[in-house]
Amino acid sequence: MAILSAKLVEVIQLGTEIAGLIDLPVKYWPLPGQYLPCQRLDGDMDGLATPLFPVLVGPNRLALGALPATWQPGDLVACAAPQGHGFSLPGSVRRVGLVPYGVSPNRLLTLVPDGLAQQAAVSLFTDRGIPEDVLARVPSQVEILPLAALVEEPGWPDYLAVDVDRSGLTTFIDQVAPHTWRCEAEVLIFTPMPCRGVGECGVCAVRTRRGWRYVCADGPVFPLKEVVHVAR
Amino acid sequence: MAILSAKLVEVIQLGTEIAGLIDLPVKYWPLPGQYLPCQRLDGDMDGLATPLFPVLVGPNRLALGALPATWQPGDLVACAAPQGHGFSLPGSVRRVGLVPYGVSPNRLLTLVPDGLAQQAAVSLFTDRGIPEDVLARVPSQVEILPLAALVEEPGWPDYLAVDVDRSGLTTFIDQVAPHTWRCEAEVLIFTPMPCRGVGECGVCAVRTRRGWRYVCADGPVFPLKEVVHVAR
Amino acid sequence: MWLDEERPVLKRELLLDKPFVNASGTLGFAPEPRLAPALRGLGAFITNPISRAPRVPAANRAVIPFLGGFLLHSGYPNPGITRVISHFRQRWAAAPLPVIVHLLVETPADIAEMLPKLEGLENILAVELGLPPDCHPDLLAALFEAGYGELPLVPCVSPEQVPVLLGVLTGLGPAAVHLVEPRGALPGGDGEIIPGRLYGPAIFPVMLRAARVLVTAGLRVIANGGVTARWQVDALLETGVLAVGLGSALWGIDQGMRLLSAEP
Amino acid sequence: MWLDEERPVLKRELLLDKPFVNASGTLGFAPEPRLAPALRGLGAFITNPISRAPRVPAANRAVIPFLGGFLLHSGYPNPGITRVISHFRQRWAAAPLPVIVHLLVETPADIAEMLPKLEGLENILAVELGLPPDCHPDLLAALFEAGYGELPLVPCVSPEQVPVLLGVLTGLGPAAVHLVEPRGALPGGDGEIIPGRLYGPAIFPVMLRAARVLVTAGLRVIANGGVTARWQVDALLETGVLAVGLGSALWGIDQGMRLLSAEP
Ligand SMILES: Cc1cc2nc3c(=O)[nH]c(=O)nc-3n(C[C@H](O)[C@H](O)[C@H](O)COP(=O)(O)OP(=O)(O)OC[C@H]3O[C@@H](n4cnc5c(N)ncnc54)[C@H](O)[C@@H]3O)c2cc1C
Ligand SMILES: Cc1cc2nc3c(=O)[nH]c(=O)nc-3n(C[C@H](O)[C@H](O)[C@H](O)COP(=O)(O)OP(=O)(O)OC[C@H]3O[C@@H](n4cnc5c(N)ncnc54)[C@H](O)[C@@H]3O)c2cc1C
Ligand SMILES: Cc1cc2nc3c(=O)[nH]c(=O)nc-3n(C[C@H](O)[C@H](O)[C@H](O)COP(=O)(O)O)c2cc1C
Ligand SMILES: Cc1cc2nc3c(=O)[nH]c(=O)nc-3n(C[C@H](O)[C@H](O)[C@H](O)COP(=O)(O)O)c2cc1C
Ligand code: FES
Ligand code: FES
Repeated sequence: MAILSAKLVEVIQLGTEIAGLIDLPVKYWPLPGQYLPCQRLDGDMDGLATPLFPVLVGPNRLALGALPATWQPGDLVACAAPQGHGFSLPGSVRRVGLVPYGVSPNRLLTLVPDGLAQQAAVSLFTDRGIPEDVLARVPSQVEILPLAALVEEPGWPDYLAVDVDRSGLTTFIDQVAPHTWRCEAEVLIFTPMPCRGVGECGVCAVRTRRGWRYVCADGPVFPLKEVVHVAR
Repeated sequence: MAILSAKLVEVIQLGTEIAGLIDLPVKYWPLPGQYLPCQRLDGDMDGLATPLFPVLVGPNRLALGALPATWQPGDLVACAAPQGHGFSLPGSVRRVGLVPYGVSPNRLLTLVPDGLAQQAAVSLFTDRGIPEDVLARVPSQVEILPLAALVEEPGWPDYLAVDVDRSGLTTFIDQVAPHTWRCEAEVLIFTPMPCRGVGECGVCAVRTRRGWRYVCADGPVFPLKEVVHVAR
Repeated sequence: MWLDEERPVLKRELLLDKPFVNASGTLGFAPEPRLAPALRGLGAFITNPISRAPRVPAANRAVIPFLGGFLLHSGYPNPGITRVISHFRQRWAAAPLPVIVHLLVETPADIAEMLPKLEGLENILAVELGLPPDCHPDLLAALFEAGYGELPLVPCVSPEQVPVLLGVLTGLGPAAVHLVEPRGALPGGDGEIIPGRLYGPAIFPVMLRAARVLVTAGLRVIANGGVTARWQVDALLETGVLAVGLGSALWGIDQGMRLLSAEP
Repeated sequence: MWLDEERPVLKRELLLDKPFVNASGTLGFAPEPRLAPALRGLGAFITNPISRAPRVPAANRAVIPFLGGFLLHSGYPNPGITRVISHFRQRWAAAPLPVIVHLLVETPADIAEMLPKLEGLENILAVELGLPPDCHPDLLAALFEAGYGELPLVPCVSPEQVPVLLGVLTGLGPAAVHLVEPRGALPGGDGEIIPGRLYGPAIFPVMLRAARVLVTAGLRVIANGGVTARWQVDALLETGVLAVGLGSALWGIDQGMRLLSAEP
């Protein structure tokens, strides 16, 4: 249980979310899809940590989000070690699809640099408008398409990364029909994680093919096929 | 029940207290010893107003204190009308004594400009060190003396203004022996005023010669002789 | 004047034409003109607690903030029922809204002495009973027995009293039950532990749950709730309470007013 | 191993060598090595709630913040007593501190079936009983009757249960009573009202008052309290509780640790 006290250096508005640069050694940076349990010192006295995920930024900078609205630059933040299973983009893939479903695209966009680095085409499938300020930070090689494009041509991607709120899983399955996908696919399930695994409280539970699993410890990223038929 | 929404323009450290300049029409400025019930909009959600008193500042500026530590410049503040009975410095007095007992001198120092304007000698009697930054704002004509000076020569002042926490009244009476004073004297009794009179809750009550009185409505400034023998 | 020919006067039933009241202790003893803006939003005015004999402020009176609210300990100072009536009966009669008188009662004798003094006064809608914290079901039944008369009785219960008193309450079938703030304790400035009522949004989840228990048992409920936001009013009304009691919000500068004037 | 020759084993009495425990549900089913820093500060480890049959997470599981705390509704998921014991008995036995097993009980039959499975296991200090919210005094007495045996029983009561159960508790004279978080309710994201336990500093004044009532009645008390600061620990200990239960503070990054490692 390494605990680090770090400073919130800068605060960035990313669409509707607030992200922050936290002064952390690189070895503490969470990977795409992982999270860092953080708690502002001398505030947030309910005792709960906020899980912060890597979100879109430029090279050599790590922005974490979404920050609670009350956090201010200069605040000291206690951080536990990065936690959970993130995305694992296979080195062989050539056509990467990103599907932020009903959530901001910020967490998935952290996969863009790796995708482009391995010469893959990267498409973002979404029906929600992408805020100007976020769009300005997305490399121009990334194609932005409506979800219908994926539903019509589910064979195009050879890797798909989904980001969805637990409460949106059923609608997602109904609308997007992910069982028609043949490629490798992973899903980040976004849900409150009050105990971040410390208490096995079960509030973050999802049903999977292999029984109940906890998003905080077994996720937040799952193979899509593990949850697609049973999740609720 | 006039309600004004005003901006907190500037925040000033005055010794251990924080004071603020609030962008208020002059007719809403409380007089020395009066208070302005204020509540920060979108914060302080317990529903209680904070009573802000005039505190030491230069000419044509009104600083109010003590501000809650969470208030920031730019915050919007809802203010009710100035409330309560303040000090009434008689125009005839020539030797004014100020006695902040166990509290900061900031509230009493607002009497200095009027005292000096009427050519009175003004002395501040206190055994607590006065913080540098406060001292720097006190006109050099004001003499600063230990309490013992007043106890030894109670006949010197022809007007005395006292500021004391309700919980400190008994000690004050024991140590300073105000019944030996012959001059006109007033006392600001500082105590929480949760309902500011709206509910007649009685939390601010003090016993006076004429029965129980409420600091929020009948005070905060009382003739000293009303409370000196019975207050508790 | 509130009672008029047009309006049906239903004994033992409480009709409020707006779904808000004030919590006892928050607006004083009578609906004074200075309170007019708040009064326009209320369905009834509830007086400060009134006891048989005069009460002085508690020696250890205090307000102690905590995260999400504050504890208040006052001693319920009041000049006693006789002086309250002679002082305020005219103002109650002339009020622009009906008045509910809050009585502090410990024994059946208290109520038997106090209630007759109120009967016959104008514009009194009901009498609220402030109960001791350890009120036994038998005591509540005896208080109702002693208080049977013209005026509907509204017992006040705090959430920690609900499990003990639920059975007797459903049996008595009062005009309404008023769910009031929980009791708590906190160390004061000098470390002494101060008992008192808890106010502010911190208490809302406890109050919402207790309101649901009372409503589910078939009781007519007025519920305080540490309410400072409209969604809290809505949650209580959807639960089925007759009216929401505003407490500390009425002491703020304009929070209470915003709640009272908002469209439902 | 905790039980050794030197130490007197007092049946029906609870000896804790440090004045802290965790609240049930906050540190999982067994004192795992990853929890070591927290465990060093605790006088005993309390397991997550364990039921007779397996329980799955509640369909409407949720955590809902409010000013000063949060509501938690989990459904108390657990694999049932039989699987819990086979999975964790070794870890309980090998633990660096004694273990208190928390059982969810609804009927005397529950406890009569579950308790014998625990007797004879090593390093179990006591069995805690999680009670239904409407637990009647007769039910509690029947549970004790059914549970009489080797292991001390520690009933868990929330503040709203104290007035109802105080009488029977003093009669039963349990090894200790554990005062646990109050129940509440809040609207969830879609407006549905979610019931659950309340955590965080907002509950402290209610817990301190209830702890005083229990201690004053002569009971030995372990008290949770939404404790996040040392002055709250001190206020509870001065009130006379045996130990303070830490809840949400143990889920923070280092708040719980600061409480556990501070000098008294
Ligand atoms: C069983 C019980 C329960 C209570 N519950 C609560 C509660 O829930 N909440 C709460 O806030 N309070 C409560 N109180 C009231 C409170 O605790 C005090 O008992 C009460 O307010 C009296 O305060 P005291 O101790 O200061 O007064 P006392 O000890 O009665 O002394 C009063 C003093 O004031 C003097 N005095 C009285 N009236 C006047 C006057 N008009 N002018 C000058 N002097 C005067 C008297 O001579 C005397 O010296 C309760 C009291 C009792 C007995
Ligand atoms: C009287 C009572 C009081 C309760 N009190 C509380 C309380 O205070 N706090 C609280 O948090 N909860 C409480 N609960 C528990 C909670 O409300 C739910 O009843 C319980 O958690 C079951 O949730 P559910 O409705 O989702 O499950 P159910 O309606 O029982 O459905 C379970 C579903 O999950 C499936 N399933 C079960 N296990 C698995 C598995 N391992 N793998 C895959 N699928 C599986 C089943 O096939 C079924 O479809 C209480 C329950 C009862 C009956
Ligand atoms: C005359 C009298 C009337 C009372 N009426 C009320 C009442 O209406 N409402 C109330 O909250 N408590 C009432 N009480 C009880 C006190 O609240 C209680 O004694 C006080 O809260 C101390 O209790 P505690 O130490 O258990 O918190 C009354 C007490 C007395 C003596
Ligand atoms: C098997 C079982 C065991 C229970 N044990 C507990 C318990 O240990 N602790 C607890 O808080 N509630 C326990 N309960 C009761 C539930 O908390 C209660 O039904 C739930 O809070 C819903 O109550 P409410 O709607 O009145 O808030 C138990 C319920 C069941 C079915
Ligand atoms: S957050 Fe508690 S088990 Fe996952
Ligand atoms: S503050 Fe309530 S009466 Fe003075």
